[in-house]
Amino acid sequence: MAEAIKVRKAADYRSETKPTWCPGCGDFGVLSAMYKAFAQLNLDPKQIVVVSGIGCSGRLPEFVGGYGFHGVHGRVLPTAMGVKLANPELTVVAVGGDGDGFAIGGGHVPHAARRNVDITYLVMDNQIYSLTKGQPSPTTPPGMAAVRVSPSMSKMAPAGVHELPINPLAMVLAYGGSFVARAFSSQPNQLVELLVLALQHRGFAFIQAISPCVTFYDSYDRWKEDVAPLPAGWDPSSRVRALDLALAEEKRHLGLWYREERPAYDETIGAVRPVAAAERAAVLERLLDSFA
Amino acid sequence: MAEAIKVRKAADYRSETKPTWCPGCGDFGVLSAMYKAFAQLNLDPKQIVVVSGIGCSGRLPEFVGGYGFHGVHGRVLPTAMGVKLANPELTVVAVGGDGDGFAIGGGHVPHAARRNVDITYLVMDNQIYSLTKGQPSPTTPPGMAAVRVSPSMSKMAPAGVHELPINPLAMVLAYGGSFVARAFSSQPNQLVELLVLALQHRGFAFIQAISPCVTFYDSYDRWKEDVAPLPAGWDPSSRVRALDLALAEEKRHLGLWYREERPAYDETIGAVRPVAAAERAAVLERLLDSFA
Amino acid sequence: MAVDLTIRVAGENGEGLLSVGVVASQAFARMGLNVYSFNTPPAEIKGGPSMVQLRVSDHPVHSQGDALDLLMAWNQENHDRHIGSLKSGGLLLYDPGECRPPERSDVTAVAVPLNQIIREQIRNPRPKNVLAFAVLASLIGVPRGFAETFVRQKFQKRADLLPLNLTAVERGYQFAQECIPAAGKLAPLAPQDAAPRVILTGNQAVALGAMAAGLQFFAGYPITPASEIMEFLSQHLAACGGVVVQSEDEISSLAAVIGASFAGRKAATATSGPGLALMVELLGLATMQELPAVIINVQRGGPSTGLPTRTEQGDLDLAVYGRHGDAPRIVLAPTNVEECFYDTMHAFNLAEKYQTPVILLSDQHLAQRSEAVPRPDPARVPLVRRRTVAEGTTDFRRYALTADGISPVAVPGEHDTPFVGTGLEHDERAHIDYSAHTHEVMMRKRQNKIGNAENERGFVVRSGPARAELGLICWGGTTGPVREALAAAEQQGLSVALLVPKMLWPLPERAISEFMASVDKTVVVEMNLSGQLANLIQSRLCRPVQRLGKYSGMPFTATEILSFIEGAVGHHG
Amino acid sequence: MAVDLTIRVAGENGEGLLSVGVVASQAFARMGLNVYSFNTPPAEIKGGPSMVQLRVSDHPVHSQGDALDLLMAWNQENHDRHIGSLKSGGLLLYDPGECRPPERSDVTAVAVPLNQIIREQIRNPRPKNVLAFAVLASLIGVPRGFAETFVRQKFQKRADLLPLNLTAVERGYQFAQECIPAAGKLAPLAPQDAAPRVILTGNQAVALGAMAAGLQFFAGYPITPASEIMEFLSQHLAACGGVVVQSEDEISSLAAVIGASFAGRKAATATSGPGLALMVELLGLATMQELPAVIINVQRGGPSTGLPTRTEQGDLDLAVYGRHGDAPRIVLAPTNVEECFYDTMHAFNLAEKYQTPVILLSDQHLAQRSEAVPRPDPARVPLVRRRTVAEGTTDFRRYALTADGISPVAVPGEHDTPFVGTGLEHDERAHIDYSAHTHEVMMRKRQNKIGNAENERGFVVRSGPARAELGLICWGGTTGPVREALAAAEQQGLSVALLVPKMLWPLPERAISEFMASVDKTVVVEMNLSGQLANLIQSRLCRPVQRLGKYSGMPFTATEILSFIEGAVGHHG
Ligand SMILES: Cc1ncc(C[n+]2csc(CCOP(=O)(O)OP(=O)(O)O)c2C)c(N)n1
Ligand SMILES: Cc1ncc(C[n+]2csc(CCOP(=O)(O)OP(=O)(O)O)c2C)c(N)n1
Ligand code: SF4
Ligand code: SF4
Ligand SMILES: [Mg+2]
Ligand SMILES: [Mg+2]
Repeated sequence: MAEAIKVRKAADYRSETKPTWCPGCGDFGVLSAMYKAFAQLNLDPKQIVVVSGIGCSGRLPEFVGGYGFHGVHGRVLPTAMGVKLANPELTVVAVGGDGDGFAIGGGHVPHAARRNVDITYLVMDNQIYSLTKGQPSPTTPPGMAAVRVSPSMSKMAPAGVHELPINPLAMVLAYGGSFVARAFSSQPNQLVELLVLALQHRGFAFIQAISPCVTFYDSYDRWKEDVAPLPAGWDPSSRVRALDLALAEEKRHLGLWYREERPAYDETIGAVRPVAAAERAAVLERLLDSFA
Repeated sequence: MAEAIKVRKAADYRSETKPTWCPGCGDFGVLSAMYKAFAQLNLDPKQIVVVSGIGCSGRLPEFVGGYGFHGVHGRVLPTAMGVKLANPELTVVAVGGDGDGFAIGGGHVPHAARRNVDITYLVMDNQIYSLTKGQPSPTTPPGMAAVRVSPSMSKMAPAGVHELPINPLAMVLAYGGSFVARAFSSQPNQLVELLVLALQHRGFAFIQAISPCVTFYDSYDRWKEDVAPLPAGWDPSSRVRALDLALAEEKRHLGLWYREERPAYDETIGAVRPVAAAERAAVLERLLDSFA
Repeated sequence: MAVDLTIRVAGENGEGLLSVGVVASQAFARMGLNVYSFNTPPAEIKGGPSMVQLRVSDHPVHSQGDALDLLMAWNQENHDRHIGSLKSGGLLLYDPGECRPPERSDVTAVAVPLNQIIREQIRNPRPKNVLAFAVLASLIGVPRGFAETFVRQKFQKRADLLPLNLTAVERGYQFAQECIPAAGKLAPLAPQDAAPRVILTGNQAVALGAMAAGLQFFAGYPITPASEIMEFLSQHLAACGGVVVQSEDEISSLAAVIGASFAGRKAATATSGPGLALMVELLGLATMQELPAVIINVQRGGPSTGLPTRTEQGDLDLAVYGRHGDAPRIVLAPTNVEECFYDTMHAFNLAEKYQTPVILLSDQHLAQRSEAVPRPDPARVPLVRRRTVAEGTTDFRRYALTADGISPVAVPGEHDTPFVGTGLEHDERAHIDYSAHTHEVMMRKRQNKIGNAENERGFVVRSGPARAELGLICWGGTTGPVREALAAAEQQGLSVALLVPKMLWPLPERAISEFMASVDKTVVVEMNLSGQLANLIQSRLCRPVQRLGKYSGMPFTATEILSFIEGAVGHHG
Repeated sequence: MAVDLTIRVAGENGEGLLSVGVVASQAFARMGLNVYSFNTPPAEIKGGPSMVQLRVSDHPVHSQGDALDLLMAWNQENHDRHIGSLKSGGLLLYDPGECRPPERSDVTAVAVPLNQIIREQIRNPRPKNVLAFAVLASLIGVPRGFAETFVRQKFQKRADLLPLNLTAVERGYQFAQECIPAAGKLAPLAPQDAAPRVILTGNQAVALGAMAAGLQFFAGYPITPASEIMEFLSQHLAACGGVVVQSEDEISSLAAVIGASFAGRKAATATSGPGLALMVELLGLATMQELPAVIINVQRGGPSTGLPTRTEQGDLDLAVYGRHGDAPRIVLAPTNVEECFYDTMHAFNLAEKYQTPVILLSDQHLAQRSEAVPRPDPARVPLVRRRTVAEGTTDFRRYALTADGISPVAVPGEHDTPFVGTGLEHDERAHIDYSAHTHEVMMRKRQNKIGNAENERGFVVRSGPARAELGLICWGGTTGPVREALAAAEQQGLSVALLVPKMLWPLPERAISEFMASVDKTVVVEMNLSGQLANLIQSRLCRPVQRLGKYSGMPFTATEILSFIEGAVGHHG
């Protein structure tokens, strides 16, 4: 059947639900970048599944006009893996916050990375637990006097946070992630570009999207100072170089840090494929024979 | 009261329970190294708590004549943290297997490392789930034809394991671990040495102890080929160098990979300290005043 | 009759609305009045309609109140949302700059141009909350001098803001006195000469109770509506020699608590349904190793992520039965803010005495509302510490089979009798043992030990006549409105009695059975759909109970329960 | 009377002992005999005393048997452990090289020098299992030709080992015929002309049933005694277009299953108590999002890590009540290996039909023993797939309020009606909604939908007379021995009936209530301490039941139950 190929615009990916985020929240930038990336790739909304956990960031799928799954806190990666292996035709995007991804959900990241599950994982990193009103997260920097901080944070850490923050890029690189990038929600063009690359990447594509929370940890000013592009001529093919930079960087470098081609999980362990009832029946009979 | 200082021998740390491991199991080497390390430091058994999860390796505390805590699968690190913060005078050793530590328990490792909880964490890595009879673990290498492998493994991974194995040293280095080492249960002297250093280290000391399983994944022969000391003159003060080696090593290097001094968690957030009832009462009254 | 006012202020979240409640509650409480206040946070973090409700009375109040005596609406949307709740003859204060003239003719409507006063007379938006407070305070008869003194104390540490806020008090009083017609004035509440009071939320009372009980180690993970417990302890526990860890998830929280308890300390965590669900495996370990641990569970609307900011009593089944294998534990539920303090102390005592996890069930409404309560006295509950091995014991048996099932424990660093605790079945010496005999004996030990806790006194409260037509049973946060309904029903001469079990597991079977024998019909009132306590009672006593459930996310009102009672026994009256 | 032999072989683990059981079971089953075999693995991985027990009969057998007709002891330690279980008049075969001459005079003792034959005649230790099998086969009348054919088939793919094993068969038969006195010969079992049979463990039957039901996605984490399900599927599911993931923990397993189900596939996981405990939060999500999922839980001794290699029925409470908030689901329990196949198929059908998680409760003994069962016929259970949105629907409402509470679902990639599933409360369109009305309506929708499953037919089985003095109720793995005891009691003329609910939630209240009305006294028989099904029944029906519990880690024997029955009704007989 010859069907005219529909060309979709960013607005076509908007759902009927208006975002409930605070005005100025970084997550708006991420959302609109996602609309644009989907439009650039002209994805069919019925083939998109955006999976999320719990957090302000976790509300994102509600605002996207494709399929969405708003699950429980911290389980976005295994859920997304289930979706992808169940139907490898789908474009599966996992999103969530720094708490969702690196605290309660931190145990799932190494395994999604080493399996090379073919999904895009975008973490909206605001360095705080926002939905629960501002407790420190695994990425909260130890010194934070200069920025506006929530009452919860100052209650939780009256003398400041003592833990070394985790280093998401270094971690995912050490896990064997095959696509590692960082973006800033206030630089939407780059985020769109990286999202497009991530969606095209066959395997586990990780994007740390800096996405400040204006209400509980307003760090826009700091970030504007802090970010920088990757060094000129950066070659994203060396894991060792990327790791070295992740450990040593003084500014937070934005861009595609690392990419490699490696078979995706649905290729190595296979994915669900439709099978005729008769075929299944034959397999079963053979198996039963072996127990006779 | 003048009390003669008791000098303890390795045998003094043996419990009344005879190890139940298979003859030849690598865990025996770990156990006897632990006895020796305790003896070298002349630790008082009543001040020792060995915490473990579930697995063949998790049975170790039973065979040590100090306090022991055999908990549930994967929770050894937060449990050990609780013990340590509750009483910072105690020597707390966490032990377990590669499955316990890097699969179900993998989410706790980054946080123990970045907090710098003052415990020694020794993983008996046999690259397999032994207690459950031989399924692949996060450290199982993809190619394994040359070694004797369990029926469970060949059932679970009829065409071999497809996941990239995790890289425990790289991971813990990326997490900000302050003491990172590797040993081999068949080279007990080095293990004793490293254990002594780890026990003396103020902070999170991680030892990957290669400890083959003779029953489900007999890899002794491979390991004998595979291990090598760290390069001559290795300087354990560079995290970047250690990480680079961890990503690139061809042989598995044994020794102290990395060490740094950083305040331990019981120093930064404090530990439980005994407080007189009157002091507590006074605090409470002050607090209640603030609600009047 | 006693004076009893229910007041609601409704506006946009983020306009200082919630602090009107805080300021007013504190002021009224200082006057010796009883105060019960709560608010509904909006779904959004910022903005969205929001309200705070205060009930103020010169006699004790047990619920949030029902039809409003006074509604203050800050804008049209909030006027429209709440006007239906104002009782006929009530007082409506509305901001004429933000609302159209109201339509209800059965209420007294008075325009209070809050924003205009702020704009023109104060010239700073911040003290809008104090202005609103002053208007209300004036209307219910708080002397102006008192209000001023109070505001001075409140802003003690913010000298820069004090003058503005004092002006707000002045303008508020002035406006109320000059512009509100006599018809609008409320029955004035006279200052009372009451015992010293504090204003606490349930979460604060729990945290204070834990400190009073000797809490030394707390680990938790943020979750609505329990986070305030951890936040409070983070600020204050260190002063008592304790430590608070915000851990990476709830599993790790309970693991750390169990570790700290193994090391001999009093340890606790606090969470809500989703977090409790994650703790199920470790709860079994605590039962198996016989380790004290206190788990505070602040229930919210379920299932799943559910309604995080709403209330429900849906986690009783999980608290009692959330374990694989027969792993008994103790479950408590305080019924009001004051009991949150004392019952938390009891929870620690029971945990230590019985060497067991104790789950304390609170709920969102109980946890986040505030009440003026008699100042808690920690000395009322003597502290218990776990039974430890006697000095010089050589033949130490960690799980010695004793008459009461409780075995002395050794503490690392303290006792010279090390042992290895394990979640595998074990014998008296804590040695792993799968034999049928050991398993049977140890299963009974653990079961009987907890069963004995039924004999603890003070965990069942009965009220009403010795014999009654109708017997109500309720638990936890439902108790307040039920008590009020009961009082009203008694005044109507209706024959109703009430039983409140505060220990829900082991179920106080004897007390419940006696109660049921003393009434013609028993109805269990609880905020859930399936009737979780009702099911527990039927399962233990095999006697049918009726159920009155509510599962809307909102607490019962006394009126709802009263009308149920009237329907059930009214036809005789 | 029918022939029915219970045989035990006891030796050191690792000597090929367990394979004696496998070989013998298969051979006997091929003869058309009924076989029921089980073994107790030792606590250690290697070594340690171990045993395998076979019950062989020409009529159906439902339990492992009780007092032994034949004991073969490979060494002294194992002789000593098991000799007490040999019935008076039974046959003891002992290896005289390893055991002292036996002392019991009420049994026939025959020395069978297994190790000597191996050493001197076969000169290779490997075929010790086949040698032992041959001795046993000869004794119970298996024709030698049959045994040889069988061994030939068995070693088809190991031509190198075949001659050795054939020699072992020869020596075994020879020894039995020449050296075992007539007194030692057992009543010979004649080959039967039976329907085709397969020998399966419960775990294998579950895995096969899942495949027959159309399982497409499985994620699991190894745990005793459930791992074999995942291992089996790893080998075979791909051939049916499915995928198996060994995930990093149980939480991730269920999350992946839920994701795959959202994507429209039939998905399942399998675990044991500690794993189920970890899945509690996600189970609530599946209920809230109304997603099909099958969770197989193979119960083991609890609480906590408990007794991983022993059996118990201690997870019923967790299966039914392990959720925060009122989150109903369906719970099934097959009673024998054959039902493991069919009920797993039903579990998938119910999950799809009701869009709900279904927990299937097996137990260690049921899962790991093997039974010769009639070859399963997948066509007996027509497959169900979830109701999906009709072609061309424009006004799609994922949670449409329908009469039966079941709403059509849209599947990503398949339907042009995307929606966002959420664990927060939501309206018909799946939009987040915290309003009281929506919550109430949706709570009832979910509850009533599952409640309707009580009307599913075929999940309650009644046997015995229409009226009886004693009514037994049991579930799951306890059913086999209860059935046997019932048959024996009927033969004694005792008045006993039996009801077996295979659906435990929603509880088949009507059927149970009718059953209880038809008997004078009801006793619930189950392998746990607290009487979990008994409590459920009392909680729903408010009628007292008695309890017969066992919690030793070992399954009931028919004799235990029979003597209970005799005690309960015998005095009339
Ligand atoms: C099991 C469980 N524990 C805790 C919570 C409460 N909770 C909801 S979101 C959240 C953290 C939010 O932080 P983050 O993931 O960084 O998202 P953000 O709101 O900052 O976007 C927490 C702790 C929960 N919903 N479930
Ligand atoms: C929650 C839970 N899931 C699964 C298990 C089963 N289990 C016990 S030990 C183990 C893994 C053992 O592997 P590893 O940690 O490497 O220890 P090893 O036996 O190899 O020393 C598993 C999966 C369990 N006890 N608890
Ligand atoms: S609280 Fe912070 S993260 Fe949440 S919506 Fe508001 S600005 Fe965004
Ligand atoms: S099975 Fe392997 S790991 Fe376990 S005790 Fe035996 S050799 Fe050691
Ligand atoms: Mg965040
Ligand atoms: Mg291992």
